[in-house]
Amino acid sequence: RSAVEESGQGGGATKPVRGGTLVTTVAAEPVPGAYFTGRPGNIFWCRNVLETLLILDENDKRIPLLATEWSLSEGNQTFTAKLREGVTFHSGRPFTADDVVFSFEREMAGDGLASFNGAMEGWQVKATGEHEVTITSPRPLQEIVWPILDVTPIIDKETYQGLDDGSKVIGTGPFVWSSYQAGTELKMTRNDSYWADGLPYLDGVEITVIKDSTAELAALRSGRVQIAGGLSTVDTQTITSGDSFDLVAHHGLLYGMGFDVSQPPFDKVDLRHAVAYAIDRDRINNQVMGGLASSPSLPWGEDATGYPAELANTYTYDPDKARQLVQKAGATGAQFTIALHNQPVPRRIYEIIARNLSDVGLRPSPRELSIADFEPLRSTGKLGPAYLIWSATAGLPPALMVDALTELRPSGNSQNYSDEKYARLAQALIDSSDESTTATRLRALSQKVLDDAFFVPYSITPITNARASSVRDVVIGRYGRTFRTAYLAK
Amino acid sequence: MTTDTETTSGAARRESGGAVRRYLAALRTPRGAIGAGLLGLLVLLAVLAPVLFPGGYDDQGDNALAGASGAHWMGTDELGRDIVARTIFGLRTDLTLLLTAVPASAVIGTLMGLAGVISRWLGAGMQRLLDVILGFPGIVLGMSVVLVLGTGWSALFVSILVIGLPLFGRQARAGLQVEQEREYVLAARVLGVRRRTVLTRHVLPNIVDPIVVNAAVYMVVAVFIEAGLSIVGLGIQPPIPSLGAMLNTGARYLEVHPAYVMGPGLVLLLLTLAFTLLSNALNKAVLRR
Amino acid sequence: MIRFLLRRLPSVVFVLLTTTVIAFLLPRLAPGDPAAVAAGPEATQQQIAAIRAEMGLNRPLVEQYFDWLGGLLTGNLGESYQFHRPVSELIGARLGSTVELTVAATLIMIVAGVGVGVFGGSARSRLSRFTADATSTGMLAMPPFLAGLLLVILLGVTFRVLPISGEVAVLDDPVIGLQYLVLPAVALAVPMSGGIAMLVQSSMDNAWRQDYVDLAVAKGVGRRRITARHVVRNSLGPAVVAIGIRFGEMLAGAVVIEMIFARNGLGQLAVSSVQSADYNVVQVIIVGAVVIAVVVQLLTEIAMATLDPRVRLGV
Amino acid sequence: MNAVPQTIVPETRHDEENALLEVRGLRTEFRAAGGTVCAVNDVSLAVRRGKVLGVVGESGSGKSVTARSILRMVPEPGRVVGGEVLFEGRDLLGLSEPNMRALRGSEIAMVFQDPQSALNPVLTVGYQVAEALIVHGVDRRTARRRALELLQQVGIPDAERRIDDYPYQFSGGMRQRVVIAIALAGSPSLLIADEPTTALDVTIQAQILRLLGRLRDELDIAVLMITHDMGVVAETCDDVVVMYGGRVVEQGPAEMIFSRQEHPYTADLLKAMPRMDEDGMRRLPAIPGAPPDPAALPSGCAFHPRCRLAEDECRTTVPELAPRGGTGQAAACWVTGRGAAIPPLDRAPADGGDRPGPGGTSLLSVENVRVNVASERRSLFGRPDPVYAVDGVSLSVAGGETVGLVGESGCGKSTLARTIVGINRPAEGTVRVGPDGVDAFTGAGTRPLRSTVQYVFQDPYASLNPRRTVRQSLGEALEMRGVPRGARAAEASELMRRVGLNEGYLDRYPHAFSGGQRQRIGIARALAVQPKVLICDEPVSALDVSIQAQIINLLESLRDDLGLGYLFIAHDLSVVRHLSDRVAVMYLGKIVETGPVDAVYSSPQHPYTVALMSSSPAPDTTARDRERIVLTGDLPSPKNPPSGCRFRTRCPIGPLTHPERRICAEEEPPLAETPHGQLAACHFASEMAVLS
Ligand SMILES: Nc1ncnc2c1ncn2[C@@H]1O[C@H](COP(=O)(O)OP(=O)(O)OP(=O)(O)O)[C@@H](O)[C@H]1O
Ligand SMILES: Nc1ncnc2c1ncn2[C@@H]1O[C@H](COP(=O)(O)OP(=O)(O)OP(=O)(O)O)[C@@H](O)[C@H]1O
Ligand SMILES: [Mg+2]
Ligand SMILES: [Mg+2]
Repeated sequence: RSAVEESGQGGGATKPVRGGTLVTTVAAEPVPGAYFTGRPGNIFWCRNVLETLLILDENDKRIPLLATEWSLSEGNQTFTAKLREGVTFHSGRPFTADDVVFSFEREMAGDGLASFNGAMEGWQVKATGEHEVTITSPRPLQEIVWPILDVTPIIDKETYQGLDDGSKVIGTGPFVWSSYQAGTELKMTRNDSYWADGLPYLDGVEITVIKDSTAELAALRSGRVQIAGGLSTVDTQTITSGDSFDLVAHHGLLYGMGFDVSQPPFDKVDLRHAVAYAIDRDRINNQVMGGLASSPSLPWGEDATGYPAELANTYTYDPDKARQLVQKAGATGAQFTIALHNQPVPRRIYEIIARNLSDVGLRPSPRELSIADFEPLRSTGKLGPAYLIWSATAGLPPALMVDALTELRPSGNSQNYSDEKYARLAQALIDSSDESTTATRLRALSQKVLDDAFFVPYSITPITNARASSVRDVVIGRYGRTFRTAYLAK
Repeated sequence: MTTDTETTSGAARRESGGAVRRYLAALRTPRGAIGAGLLGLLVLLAVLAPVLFPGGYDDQGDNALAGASGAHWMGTDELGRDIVARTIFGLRTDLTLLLTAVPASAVIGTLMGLAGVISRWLGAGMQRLLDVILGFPGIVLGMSVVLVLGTGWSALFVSILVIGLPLFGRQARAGLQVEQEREYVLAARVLGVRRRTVLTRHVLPNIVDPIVVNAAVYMVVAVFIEAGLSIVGLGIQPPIPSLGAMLNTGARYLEVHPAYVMGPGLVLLLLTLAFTLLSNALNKAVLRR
Repeated sequence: MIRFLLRRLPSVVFVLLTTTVIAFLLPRLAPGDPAAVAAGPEATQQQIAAIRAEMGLNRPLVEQYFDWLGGLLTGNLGESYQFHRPVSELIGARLGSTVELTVAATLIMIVAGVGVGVFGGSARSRLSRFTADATSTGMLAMPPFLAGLLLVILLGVTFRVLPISGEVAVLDDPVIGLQYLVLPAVALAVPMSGGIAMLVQSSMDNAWRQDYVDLAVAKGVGRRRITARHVVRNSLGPAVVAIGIRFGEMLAGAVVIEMIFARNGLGQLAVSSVQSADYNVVQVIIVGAVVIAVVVQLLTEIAMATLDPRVRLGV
Repeated sequence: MNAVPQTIVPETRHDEENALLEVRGLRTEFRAAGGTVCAVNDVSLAVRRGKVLGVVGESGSGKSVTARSILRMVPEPGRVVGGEVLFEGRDLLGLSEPNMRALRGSEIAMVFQDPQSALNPVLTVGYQVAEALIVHGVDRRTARRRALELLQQVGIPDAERRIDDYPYQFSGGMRQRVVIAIALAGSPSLLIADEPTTALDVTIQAQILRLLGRLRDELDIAVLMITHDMGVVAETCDDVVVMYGGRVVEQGPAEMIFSRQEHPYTADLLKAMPRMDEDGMRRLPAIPGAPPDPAALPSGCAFHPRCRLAEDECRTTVPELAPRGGTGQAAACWVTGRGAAIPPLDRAPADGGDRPGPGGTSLLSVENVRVNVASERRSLFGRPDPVYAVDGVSLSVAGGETVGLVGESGCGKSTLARTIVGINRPAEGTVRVGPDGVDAFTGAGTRPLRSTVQYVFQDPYASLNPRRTVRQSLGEALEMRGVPRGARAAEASELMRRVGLNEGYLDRYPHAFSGGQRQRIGIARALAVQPKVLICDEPVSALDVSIQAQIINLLESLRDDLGLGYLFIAHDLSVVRHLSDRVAVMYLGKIVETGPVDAVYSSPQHPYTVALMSSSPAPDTTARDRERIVLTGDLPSPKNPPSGCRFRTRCPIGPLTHPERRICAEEEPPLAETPHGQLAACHFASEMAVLS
């Protein structure tokens, strides 16, 4: 026998077919403990085991799952949802409104690495019937409730502690967590008592961790796996240029640069502006992001309510202007470190930015940190003069982002930036309860962000995956695919 | 009284006096000549890199991952930089690293090996310490260093330095033990020459040869260490190129752009080959007289 | 033999103890705060403080060390910060892969290294000696990762005959598993075999000059038999030592090879643990690597003793 | 060089039909980058059935290469380029390699010089003996049985048990026996023995020579015995071939050669050897110069630069090996070929007549010194037991006096010497130096020790730093004496002259000198600090006989000129006799007999001394049949010396032959005065007078 041939694959058909195991690969390992937030390694399992009330697909369409219908009332400060009946957890226990209340309470308490708990402050979540829950909030909910529901899977109160290390992962999803080797491998099998009749089609889903992009590519090509997450953009483009693989782009990552504004040299706003002009966003897009990214000056997604499109291109590549601003700030020849993750993409971005900055008379040097070292420093504002981040918050409602993205928080941010007017503008945006107010307030806030330039975004890039064309009907959510309706075409 | 007519036996003629002459003899063997020639060429390239490539190693362009062309003999990398230029600058980085860290390792290792001269306990302690270092597989030690120092030049330097210590330390100690028992050393002691003088005058010069040979051998290992750590992403920091770091990135474009790996890979191979040949030749010429 | 082992015991114990001390101190020497690392990126100061207390980082260093050492000895290796899983489980899951790789590579190394070496050491024609020389020099100069990349390009991309990424446990499915193993094992074995070959060849050259070879010739022994009985037998000692020493390098090489061939072995675990400052895992891997290296060294010496009676009887 | 005349084996060969092996016109060359070395040049010789042919010559004269050429075992890059090797009428040089291989070991066997390295360390001795049979088609079981017989035959005690031992478990003498057993395995008719005893002690040498003699008698094997020792030749050989510079210069029956030499080289060589039965009142007649480098042989007769009879013809034309006097003797010399006799060499008396007698005061005295040589490393089980290589030795040396120290290898001579100069530390006892008897191992004693006592090493190749010129080496010594930098050049030249070297050589490195010259430099370095006593540790044992005589003469004249005292260590009894005033015989760390040289040599009182003397071969065929005491066994290890008298395990008059003499095992004999004036440590000392 030959291992090369054995893993070969067949051609296409269109009708859903039952059976088969979908094999996926990710570059980052699954982190079961991060159930209330996104992790690159969780995309292929999280939404298949742990279901949410509803899921937002790549076009932000709300697809009902455990909730069947919902409504907003009382100046958008109350949210009511009817829950699906006849749903059971993998343990066999029936699903009720109490489970929803429990899940939200854990999230607000900060479990599961919850990242939106700041925005949920003051929320009251109550079971208003066996299969109905009501959320009341001191602030309007119309902007932020959807992504929060999307990030909040319903967990089993009896076993949720097993989530931390993946020893017991119980949800209501179409697949059952069956075998797990931390950091290398995860297998899921079909949930035979799934609430939707006939679903899922697949017998199982396997996830292998392959850290090296080239190796992932080889695995795809050899047919050993059908979907790969975490391929470099170039590799994705290479493989999807043939006809048996599709490029799937969805949601996005926000890339930007933060500055410690409390210290020289970046205590001078001119210098921050200079940097904003110095960065060659197009080069980053072409050479790192495979040309798929947009290069905004603002952190928000373009489809945010009331997006101030006219401000989006405030900063464009203008080295001359940047040089003048550097001189104006008296910072020519200034030396500083730029902290970054020790990962391939941030490294490459750093190389471009460092080159751009030295072209305008600055002298940056890299400070590479592991994610584990980087993040604690980021949350305490100790990353040094400048740093590069990437964040999965791209495309979230601005009202949510000003809390969820550390760099944009009015207080306790990573740049040691504190400005009364900014805090006021941010709070106003959060408190806005209708679209037109949101639009004016977002413009004002955007102007302030651009003026103070304490955080300079330079790229919003869709997340790209390569997928064998035989894999059909995958629902793509921000925090994970669900393979409930997916099947392998023969 | 009679005077010997002057004759020398064959065996006597083979051992010889001038150290430099013996090293040069190594270069006259085919291996030595090829190795030295190759190394000379590589060093020359590295030294002349700024002249040959005035654009430097970070001359970014729009034309990323382009194939070979007149302007870029091996094409460009993912940021549109000339691969040949980066390879040569990478070679420069590697050579700088090797030519500082390996000698440092040799000197410190030798001193550790000779510590027994000061006190027996110190010498034994040093040997145990070297045993411990020897127990660490190379890259594992390198990773430990990275844990403490973070990635970058200094971690590579320290890794290469530390990993080499046992090689030189043990060699020096073995040499010391042999040399101390040599009759000419005993003769000097009988004459009443001070210990320190005996050491520097009679013992050390005779230990140097195997140390030099080992240093040449270790150069190859050091290249492996640099490249190994770089490949797993714990090497030198961007944008400075090193051969290993280029292999690390180049391996991501193995399919679209094989020349990206081939260029630095070839230079790396030439580098290790040069040192391998050279150490072989030195070994034959200097140690096996 | 027992006396021989007893004699080696003190230095082995010393090396291992010192290694544990170094491994223990690593996270404390590193710039980051182990508690902050353990707590994860989003932790608050209070959470970190709580974790510090929980991890016992407030207690005296010596006490912490002995606790940790006690844990190591009783098999309680701690928990990974990264995966929130017992380290022993993480290592257990990956051990098989690395063992497969290193065992296969060692076999290849012994066969290729000793083979080329014996070929070169017994060859008489200039051409065969040159071939042996060139082969071993070339192999010696070829770094494992480069060999790996070249093999990937050649056999995995250009001529697709062998799989280049991933693995199937040999015990589960020998036929397929071996195919996955071939390329990484070869890549890993190449430079090591070069070294072994050179050593064998030069010690054979040396053995050929010994008086006992002359005596054997004078006895009327044929060249083949001299090679087999006298020369090779006397040259394997250094080779065995070299194989033992290179086993440590083998572990190191496995780190890189696993990366290139996407094998989920201990090397991968080591790299990702270093990258994410997962100290508990790194510490155990360091101690484990040193233990293995030391044990192999001892085994080597035992093998030496069986090959050479002088060592065996402690002369 | 002139055309070499095609020398043929001399016509008048007796028993021509009897020749087992006949070598004719053999030439062997080594081709190297630096040119061609003709190591064996037109050599002809014949070995008669059942007889022993001795091939003698100094180092580099081509003896080994001749032997190897016969068996076609010349090492690379050597080639036999001419001549014939006729073995039982077949020309071996024309045989195919398989035929040659079949012949090696079965018809012609070889014994090598160094028993340490001639045996494969990783194979058992039994296997190595049996292999010699297996390769000639004997099955394993029979081979092993035969191997056991052979080991017994060559005198390995307890052979059944030791057959599966490894070579390192055997002493040197035992190993040489094993090598001989291997050689005998195929029942060869010719045995080539290349210096079979050179690496061994005289006592062991005597054992081996006796064994070879017995085997020849019992098995009727012919032997080609290579040696550089005229004494061995005289004692064992029937015929002799003398080689010089790759050529045969003289050959003939042993008795003829020893009674009348036809070549000046042979004659002078014999005279240059000190003899045990002659005192040292006169200088040795040394042959000037050194043996030639085969890469640059002098033209004509290779010996002419050193020959006192040399004429013009000798310098240009190579003399033919021509028969002399119809007795089977032949020589290659123009001068004697014309019938001229070799003028007797008058032994020059010591400069200025009788030398001044030893000065009375002792300059060096060793009192009851014990030296522990056990390694000092602690193991897990504490310190190792002490090993006393020197165990309670006392002796003293006065100015102008030479004290000879003899004993077998490993008896502790070097250890004692090294202790005296402070390289080793004594565990007990004191060493006093200078006229005032300062204790050398106190802080105050270091200086007097250094300036009083100096050391001359055994190995002239190892005792000079190869990286330092002669001037540097001497300068270091002069610096130690405190000679100011400016005066050192003159002093160094003076030292060079003193030891008979050209002062122009000062800036050369040691590799440019021959062994004898290096030894002179070593002596010069020792003299540089103007010591009162020189400790010479076998200073001549690594040198050729002709050079040895030069160095001995040099030492003698230095002693007489400078009033030096010597502690002269040697294992060659005749050299000691020649030089010494007093002699001490050492056995296993103890002195067993000591006294004035005449007394000890004329009437040795300790059985060990007697055995040593009778084991030493004398270069005289008339002494061949003298009564000889050959010791059995080997020197015991100093790790656990025998109780009582240490010599009892080998003593010819001890418990071995007289089981009733239990005192030997129970009580250590003290050094007691004997009627002849020396001290001896033997319970039955008086008995030896009868034996000797
Ligand atoms: N392997 C070799 N390569 C080159 N020359 C050699 C080699 N072996 C011997 N010779 C030359 O042949 C000469 C004679 O050597 P040979 O070993 O026969 O001397 P010998 O008489 O046995 O001396 P010794 O008493 O030292 O053993 C040497 O001086 C040397 O120049
Ligand atoms: N450093 C040492 N360690 C262990 N044993 C030693 C050491 N030095 C000497 N000996 C032992 O002491 C004994 C005496 O050795 P020494 O060299 O003094 O003998 P020697 O009489 O000079 O012999 P030779 O004639 O061979 O030079 C030997 O048995 C030797 O093995
Ligand atoms: Mg010889
Ligand atoms: Mg000695």
